[in-house]
Amino acid sequence: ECGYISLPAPIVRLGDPITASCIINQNCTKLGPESQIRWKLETELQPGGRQQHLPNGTLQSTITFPHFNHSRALLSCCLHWGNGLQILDQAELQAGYPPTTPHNLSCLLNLTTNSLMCQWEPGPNTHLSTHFTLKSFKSRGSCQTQEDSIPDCVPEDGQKHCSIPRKHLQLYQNMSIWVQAKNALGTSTSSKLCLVPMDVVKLEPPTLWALEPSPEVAPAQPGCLRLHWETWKPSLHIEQKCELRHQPQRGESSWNLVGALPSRSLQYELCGLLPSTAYTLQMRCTRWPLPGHWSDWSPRLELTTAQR
Amino acid sequence: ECGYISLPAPIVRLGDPITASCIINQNCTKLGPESQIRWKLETELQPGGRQQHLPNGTLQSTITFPHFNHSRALLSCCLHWGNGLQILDQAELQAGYPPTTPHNLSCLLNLTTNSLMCQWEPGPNTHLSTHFTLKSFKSRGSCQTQEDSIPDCVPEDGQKHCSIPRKHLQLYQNMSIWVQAKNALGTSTSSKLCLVPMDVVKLEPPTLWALEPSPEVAPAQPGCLRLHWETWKPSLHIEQKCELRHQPQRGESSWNLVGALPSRSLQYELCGLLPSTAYTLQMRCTRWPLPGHWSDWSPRLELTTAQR
Amino acid sequence: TALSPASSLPRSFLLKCLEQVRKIQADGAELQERLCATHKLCHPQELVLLGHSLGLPQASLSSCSSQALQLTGCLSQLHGGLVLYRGLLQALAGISPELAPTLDILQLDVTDLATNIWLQMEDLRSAPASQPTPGTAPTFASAFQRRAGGVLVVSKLQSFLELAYRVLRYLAEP
Repeated sequence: ECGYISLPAPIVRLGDPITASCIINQNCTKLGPESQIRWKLETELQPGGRQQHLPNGTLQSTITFPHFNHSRALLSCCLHWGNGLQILDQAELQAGYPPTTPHNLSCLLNLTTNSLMCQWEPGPNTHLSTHFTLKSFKSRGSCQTQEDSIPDCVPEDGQKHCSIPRKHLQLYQNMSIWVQAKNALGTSTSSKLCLVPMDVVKLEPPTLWALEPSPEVAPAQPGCLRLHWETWKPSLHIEQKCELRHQPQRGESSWNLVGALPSRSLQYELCGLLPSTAYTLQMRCTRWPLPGHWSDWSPRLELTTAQR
Repeated sequence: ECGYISLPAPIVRLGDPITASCIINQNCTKLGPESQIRWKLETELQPGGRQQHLPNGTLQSTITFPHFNHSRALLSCCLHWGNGLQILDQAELQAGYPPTTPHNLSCLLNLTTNSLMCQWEPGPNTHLSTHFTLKSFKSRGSCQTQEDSIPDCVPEDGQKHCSIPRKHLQLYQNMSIWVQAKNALGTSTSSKLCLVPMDVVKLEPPTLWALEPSPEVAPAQPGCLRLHWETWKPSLHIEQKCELRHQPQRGESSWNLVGALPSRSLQYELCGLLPSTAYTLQMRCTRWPLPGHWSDWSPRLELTTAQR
Repeated sequence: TALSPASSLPRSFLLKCLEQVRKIQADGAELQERLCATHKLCHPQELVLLGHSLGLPQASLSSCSSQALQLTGCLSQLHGGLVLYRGLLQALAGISPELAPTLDILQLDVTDLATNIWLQMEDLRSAPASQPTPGTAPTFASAFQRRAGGVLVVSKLQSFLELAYRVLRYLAEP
């Protein structure tokens, strides 16, 4: 090799010093006292290389950047030769920060994909390639002891969420979950969650319909609306309670809430409303009495109450 | 095993006869003279099973469907037992046609994906799972002899086209290409194409612009338009000729064609048009003098000629 | 097929070769642009010393000079040069993930042109019994050397193609 750059550490903390040496062999070219090693950062010539002729005839230059504040820069070792500079080697210098602790880790059990989807906030940019891994194990009680291991969940590049597939889950047993962030300058670990997958189930909203008047269904009284609803099909096996909210479409009145409704109703009459007024209604449900997350509110249903 | 169906041929031509036998072992149940094997096709009991007690104590029934015209049906072998029927084995019967010869095989070299895309027409539905494979080999002269083989190109399920990637192609040498169709009842092969990939290149349309009047470019004469165009960038290395077509936007006049234009023009004046009239212009190009396919027409350019 | 007066070569063969040379030049230019943009290796003159230590061979087109054009010798040198450069390009494998696709296409196009010329030599009964071997490829000891080698190899290839283009243009003159 003609010449090569050696770097004790190619990646340092932003603002820390970084030192590089370049060694040029005799077999590369006739090295005389006038031979001069020059350094370039990207395309800029850099002053300050300390050069010395070593006993074995090689030429060495060492340069230190006291406060290196480029997240990424190309360092070239060059030699004056003829009337120009010859590039003999290049090295990529990087600077950044060790990963901060990932936070706001939260998980939801998705019954459509049958997977536990966890997401987190990575913290400030480290300027370095940082890999996140969702780690977990099955446990009993309060997650103190590991029962069975679960394979690491590696998110797609740059994503801040990962989904643990159903085959690695025991839906009704405790599991400990945390996120590990790793880059060239260090590793950090989020605080641990201890949860039962089924207790963080998030349901899809129920479906809410108006009950059209028919031979079996008498038309609603003035100031009342006739409704029926059904929970999301994949959650039929889950005992749930639901909430209904309604507000007149016009004006600024806030939502009125009707709580603790059953997860399914063939016929429900909502009264105490203003007659011949257009209302917007929405419904959501949650697993109950066992724990779970509220679903989002269902799409808006717009109905008008009968005249007096 | 209690009982099992044996089928000489589970797949026959539509309308052909199909025969099945069912053999029931003694260890399945106490087989008396009154034991009766019954056949079901899907859910329909089928008359006509010929039953016999074999010397080794097993019971066998054979049924033949003279003209089987279901593309797919489930055959069940049952035994009267207690006051109902016991299902002992099932077999899937299929009927259809051998593949007809794939036809209208044509290929285009796509310079964007750098691949040779061939498409064909499969012929009538065979009612059977039929696999198409695009086969080819490199050759010299008129494709009589095979020089180098090329891996089979297997289209995505149900697709009637396949793309041979650049790394398997020699763009300037002959290759022989054909399609093979195969199902349980037979194989058929299309007629063979002998082509040079580059000679079936299909270019993307050129880009056509109006030349805005500027200090260097005098405004166009009445009844003239100033244009310039550029061929599609990935085809800059290909010698081409282009065609321009134009027609007044109003009225029913057909397209006027200006042929044999160069593949690139910084400044072109199109005259002989009606003054102060709105025109629609389009351009297309083809590899020339070497063979190739015409590109599609470029998007429409709408310009109005100067007043007299 | 119509022969070009300046040579006993089919005109379509020469037009195809000219098209292929233009394509390879375009591929090469793209690789040079990316090596400059991504790795700041923009001038082959800055890598002469490294080139000496890598010992990159050079292809000659002496039989193609306008003063002493010797057709079969010229075709053979064209083919030999392309085989040499294909070998050098193959030695650059692993240059970098971003450059790999461009390098692959460049290699395929160089191979296609070499094959085109070889088959024409066979048609002219001027092809030797066996194809020339690319010779020992240089070893690149680091990613930097592969990239610097890429700049040097492509710049030599471009010069080679410049000469080749002139010869083919002359041969294709009606």
